[in-house]
Amino acid sequence: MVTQSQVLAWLDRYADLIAEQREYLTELDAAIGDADHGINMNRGFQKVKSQLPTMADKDIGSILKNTGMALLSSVGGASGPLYGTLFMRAGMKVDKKQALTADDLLALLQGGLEGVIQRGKSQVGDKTMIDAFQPAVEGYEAATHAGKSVVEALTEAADAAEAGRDATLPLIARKGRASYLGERSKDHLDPGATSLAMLIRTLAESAAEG
Amino acid sequence: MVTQSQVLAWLDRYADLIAEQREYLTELDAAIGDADHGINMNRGFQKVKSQLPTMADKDIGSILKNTGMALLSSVGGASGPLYGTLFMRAGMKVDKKQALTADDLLALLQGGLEGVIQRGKSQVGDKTMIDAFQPAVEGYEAATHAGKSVVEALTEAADAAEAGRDATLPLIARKGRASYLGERSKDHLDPGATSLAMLIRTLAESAAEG
Amino acid sequence: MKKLINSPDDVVRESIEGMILAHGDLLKAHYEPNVIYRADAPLNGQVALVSGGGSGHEPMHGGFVGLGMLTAAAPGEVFTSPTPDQMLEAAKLVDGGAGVLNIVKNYTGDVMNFEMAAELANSEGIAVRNILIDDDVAVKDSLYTAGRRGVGTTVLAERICGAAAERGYDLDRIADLCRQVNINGRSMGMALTSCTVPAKGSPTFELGEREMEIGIGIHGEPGQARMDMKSADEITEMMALEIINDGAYSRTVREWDSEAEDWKEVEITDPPFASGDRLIAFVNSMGGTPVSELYIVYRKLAQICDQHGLTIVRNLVGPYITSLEMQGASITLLKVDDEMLALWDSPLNTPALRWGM
Amino acid sequence: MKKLINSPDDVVRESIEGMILAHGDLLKAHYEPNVIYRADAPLNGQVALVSGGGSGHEPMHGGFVGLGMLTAAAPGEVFTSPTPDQMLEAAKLVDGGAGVLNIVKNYTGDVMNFEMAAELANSEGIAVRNILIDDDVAVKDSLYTAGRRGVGTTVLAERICGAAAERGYDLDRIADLCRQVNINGRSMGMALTSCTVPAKGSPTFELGEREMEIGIGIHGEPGQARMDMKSADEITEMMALEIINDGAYSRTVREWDSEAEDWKEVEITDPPFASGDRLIAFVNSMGGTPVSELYIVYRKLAQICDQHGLTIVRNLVGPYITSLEMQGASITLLKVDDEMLALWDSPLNTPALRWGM
Ligand SMILES: Nc1ncnc2c1ncn2[C@@H]1O[C@H](COP(=O)(O)OP(=O)(O)O)[C@@H](O)[C@H]1O
Ligand SMILES: Nc1ncnc2c1ncn2[C@@H]1O[C@H](COP(=O)(O)OP(=O)(O)O)[C@@H](O)[C@H]1O
Ligand SMILES: [Mg+2]
Ligand SMILES: [Mg+2]
Ligand SMILES: [Mg+2]
Ligand SMILES: [Mg+2]
Repeated sequence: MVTQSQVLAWLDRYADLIAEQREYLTELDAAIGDADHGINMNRGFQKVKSQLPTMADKDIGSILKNTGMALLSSVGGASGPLYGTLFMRAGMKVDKKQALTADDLLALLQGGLEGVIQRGKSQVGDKTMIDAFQPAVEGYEAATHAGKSVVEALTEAADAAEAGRDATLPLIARKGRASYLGERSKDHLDPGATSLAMLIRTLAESAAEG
Repeated sequence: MVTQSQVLAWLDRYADLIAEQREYLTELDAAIGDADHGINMNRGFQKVKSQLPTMADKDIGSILKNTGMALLSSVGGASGPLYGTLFMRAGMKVDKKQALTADDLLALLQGGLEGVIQRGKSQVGDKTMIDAFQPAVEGYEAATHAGKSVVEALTEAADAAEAGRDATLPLIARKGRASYLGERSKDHLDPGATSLAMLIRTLAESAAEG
Repeated sequence: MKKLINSPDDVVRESIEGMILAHGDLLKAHYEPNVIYRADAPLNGQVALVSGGGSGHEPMHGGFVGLGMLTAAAPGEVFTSPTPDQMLEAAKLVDGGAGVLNIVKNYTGDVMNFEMAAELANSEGIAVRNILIDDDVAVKDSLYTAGRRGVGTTVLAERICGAAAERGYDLDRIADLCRQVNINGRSMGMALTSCTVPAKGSPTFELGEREMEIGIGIHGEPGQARMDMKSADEITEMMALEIINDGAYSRTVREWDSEAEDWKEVEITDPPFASGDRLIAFVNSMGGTPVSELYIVYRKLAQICDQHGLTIVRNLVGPYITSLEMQGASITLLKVDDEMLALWDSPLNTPALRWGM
Repeated sequence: MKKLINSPDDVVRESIEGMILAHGDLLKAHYEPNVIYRADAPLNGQVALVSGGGSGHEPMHGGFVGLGMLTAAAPGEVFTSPTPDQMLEAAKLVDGGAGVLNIVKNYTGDVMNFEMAAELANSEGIAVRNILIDDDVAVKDSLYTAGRRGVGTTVLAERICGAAAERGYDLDRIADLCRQVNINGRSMGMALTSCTVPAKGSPTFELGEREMEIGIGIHGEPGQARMDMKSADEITEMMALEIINDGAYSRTVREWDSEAEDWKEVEITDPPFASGDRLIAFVNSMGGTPVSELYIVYRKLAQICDQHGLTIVRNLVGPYITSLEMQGASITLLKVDDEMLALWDSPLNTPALRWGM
C-alpha cells in the first residue's frame, strides 16, 4: 500500500530533488534543446511544493489532479502540458482514494503514461520521457504480476526507467526540440527522460520509507 | 637643402611607416581613445601615396598643399583636420619652391605648427600631437641657429619630437577624446604625438638619404 | 552573465511593467497569468488576434500588440511556451464576440499548450482557432522531426492578420488568411554567438572565434550545422538560396473543427517560389547584430532576389524576432498577393512597428 | 571578430547601399564622399538639417533621414568623424535656399571637420550654422576636457528641429531651437561589453565577467569608471540621479557669426531640472542590449522621475544611438515645453522612426 502521506512525501521529495538537479537538467537541455528543462520543472514543482500544506487532508486523486493543474499553469514549454497531463490523468484513476493498492498504482501509472502518449504522440525510441516512462510502467506491471511487493515493484520500475533514460543516449530525437538537431542529437541523454526517471525513483523511495 | 624629390620620398616613407605601424597606433588609441588613429592615418596616407606619382613635376608647396587636401578629405576624426591643416599651412609657406633652405624648412615647420595650434587650440602639456610637434620645431630652430646642417637639425628635431612623445606618458589629457578619461589617461603614450614624432623622424631620414 | 536585469525570476514581469509604463496609451497588462493586451480591447464584433510564446524574442509578441496587429500577447518565461490558463485568460480579456485567432509557432510546447487553451476556450463558448506557423526551412525532414519551426513569418502573419481583423474579416477568413501567409513564407537563421538565458546564467552553447551556427531556431538551440565563419555575402547567399530553392513542403497539421468540436487533421503544402513572385523581404537581427550589418545582408539579398526574378515590394529590416542578445540574423521571404499587400500597408500602431498613423 | 560583413573596408559603403535598396522611397545616396539624403531634397525654401559623425551608431544618422527629421546625413568611417568635403557635399545636395543647420556632436574631430565645412559652405554662399550637442553628464569638468560629449540628446534634437524645418522655421529660429534642446537635454551611458571596430578586429577594451564601465561615450572608449556589475535598478538609479541632480553647466562654444563671417564665442548654460518639469525620456541600447532589458531600465527610470516630481510626457525606448554591437544602455532626459512637444508629435517618416503618417 502507498498511503496519502507517502504520496505527499513523494511530491515533496521530488520537488527537492528537482531543485537540486535543476542545473544538471538544464545542462542536458542546453546540449540538445533550449536550456530550460531544469528551470521549467523547478518552477512547477516549487509551486506544487508550496501547495502541499493545503493538501494535507485531501484524497490522493485530488492531490494528483491539483499537482497536474499546478504544473499546467506554471511550467509551460513541452514539459508543462506533458507532466500536467500525466498527473491529471493519474489522479483521475485514483479518485477519492486515501491509500493505493498495487493495482491502484498500476492504474495510476498507466493512466499517466497514456495521457503523455496522447498529448505528445511519441513512442519508445523517439528520445523523450516516454523512453523512461513506458519501461517503468511495464517493469512495475511485470513485477507485481510476479508477486513482488509494491516497494519492490516500484524499485524495479525505477531501475527500468533509469535504464530507459540511459538508452536515450545514442538515439536520434524524433520529437520535441531535440529533433531539429537530427544526427547531432546523438550521444546526449534526453532531459525529459532523466526527470521522469527521477520521478519514478522518488516514488519508490517514498513508498519504501513508509 | 631639401629637394623636391626628398619631399616626395619623405611622404612615401612616412606612408609606408604608418602602414607598418597601423596596429600599434590603433592600440595606443584603444587605451585612451577610440581605437582608430592608425586606421585613420593609414587611410589618409595611402591616399597621399597613391597621388605621389601625379606630383612628380609639382613644386613643394603644391605637393604639401595637395597632401593636406588629401588628408582633409580622407582621414576624418580629429587627426584629419589637424594633419590636413598642418600640411596645407606648411605648403603655403613654401609656395612654388623646388628646394628648401634651412630657413624655408623652419618656415614650413612653424607654419604647420601654428596651423595645428589654431585649429586644435591645444598647448604643450595637453597630451596631444603638439607635445611632440612644438619641441621638434623649437629643436630645429635652435640647431640651425647653432649652425648645424639641415640634416643634423632635423635629426635633433626628431629626437626632440620623440622626447616630447615620451613625455606624454604620465600626462593627464586635456584635449581630444582622451580628456574624457581624466586620471585614467595617465600612463599611456598619446597616439597623435606618436604619429607626429614619426613624421619628423622620416623627414630627417629622407633629408639624410638625399 | 551580464545583463541589465535585477533577478532572473523577475525579468519577464519587470519588462512587462516597463512596457506598460512606456506604452500605457496602447497597452494594458494582466499579471499572473501574464497577458499584454490592447488598452481598448475587447473590440466589439472584431476578431481578436492572440499570439504568445516564450519571452526573449522581444519585441515579439508584446511589442506587436496594438491597432492593426495583435490584440493580446501571452508571454511565457524566457524561451518557454506560456501556459494554457494564460492563453485562456488572453482570449477572455480580448474576445469581442467575433472569436479569437491564436497564431502559434510550431514548437512542441507552444502547440500543446495552445491546443489545451483552445479546447478550454471553446468549451467555455469562446470561438477559438489555432493556426500554426512553421516556416523554418532549416528543418529538413518533417517525418522525423516535430516539423518546421515557426520563426520570422510569424511577425508578418501577425501584421497581415491584424490588419484583416481591423477591416472586419470574420474568424474563418482570418484563419484562412493566416494559413496562406504561413504557406507562402519561408525563413532561415544563423548565429555568430550564443545567447544566455537569465535563469541559466551562462551561454547555451559555445562558438569558437571563427565559427558560426547555421540553421538555428530562436531559442539559442544549436542549429543545422556548425561551420567556419564566412563573409556576409556568402552567408546571405547560403540562406537565401535555401529559402528560394525550397520545394513544395507538405505536412499534416491539427486545426480545430468547430462543428465536430474536436481537432481535425489538415494537410497543407507550401508552394515553391517562382520567378515573377512579389515578396516582402524581412531581414531580422537575432538581437545583438546591429542594423548596419542587417543592411549589408539586405543588399546581397536584394541582388539575389533580383537574379531569381523575385521582386521585393516591401521590406522589414531590424530586430523583430530575436533570441535575447544573440548575434546573428535571419531572412524571411513571403510571397504576397494584392490583398496581403494592401493589408500590410494599412495603418499600424504598436510599440515596435508603426506606420500610416 | 565575428560580424556580418564582407571586408572591413567596405562596411560603410555596403551598409549604405543596403539602406538605399531597402528605403529607396525615402532616401538617396551620394558616394565618395558619402551622403545619405532625402529623395525629395532639396526642398525649396525649407531649412535643411544635416548631421553626421562616425558610422557605427546606426540607425543614427542615416536612419533618421526623412520627412520631419534630417535632410541629409554624412556618415564617416566607423567611429571617425566625416570629412569637411563630405559635409560640404551634403549641404550642397540639400540646401533649398533657406540655409543648412549642421547638428554637431561635441567631439574634437566632429567639431573641427564641421567648422571647416561651415567655413567652406558659407564662403560658397550657402548659409550654414553649426549647433553643438554636448549633453553627456559623465564628463565632469569642461575646463580640463574637450567639454561634454554629444550623445542621446542628438536624436531628440534631430527630431524636434526636423519637425521645425518641416513647419517652415527659418535658419536662425531652428538654430535657436536646437540650442534650447541641447541645453535642456542630459544623458549618461554605461557598457556591459566592449564593441569591436571592424578595421581593428578586436574589442576596444576588455571587461571582466563581473565588471561594467560607467559613464561611457558612444565610441567604445573607456568611461568614467569601471566597477562591479550591479542590478538594473541600481545602474538606472546611478545614471538617473547623475542626470537629474546635475547642476547648471556653463561653457563657451563657437558659433558662426554671419555678419562678421567668422566664429564668435557664445556662453551657454544648461538649466538644472526641477520638480514640475515635463520630460521626454529616452532609454537607448548601445546595440547589443535587447529591448526587454531596456524596459526594465525604463521601469525604474519612470519610478525615479516620479519621485522627483518629473513628469515623463513622451518616451523613446530602443537602439537609436549605438556603439556597434556593444551591450549597455544610456538614459537621456529632455525637458520640453509645449512647442517642443508639438514638434515631437508632428508627422515623421524615416527608416528608423515613424509616426503620424
Ligand atoms: N512530443 C513529446 N512527447 C513526449 N515528451 C516530449 C515530447 N516533446 C518533448 N518531450 C520531452 O520534453 C523534454 C523537454 O522539456 P522542456 O525543456 O521543459 O520543454 P521545451 O522543449 O519546450 O523547452 C524533452 O527532453 C522530452 O523528454
Ligand atoms: N585639440 C587637439 N589639438 C591637437 N591634437 C589633438 C587635439 N585633439 C586630438 N588631438 C590629437 O589627435 C589624436 C587622435 O586622433 P584620432 O584618433 O585619429 O582622432 P579621433 O580622436 O577623432 O578618433 C590624439 O592622440 C591627439 O594627439
Ligand atoms: Mg527546453
Ligand atoms: Mg581615435
Ligand atoms: Mg523551452
Ligand atoms: Mg575616431
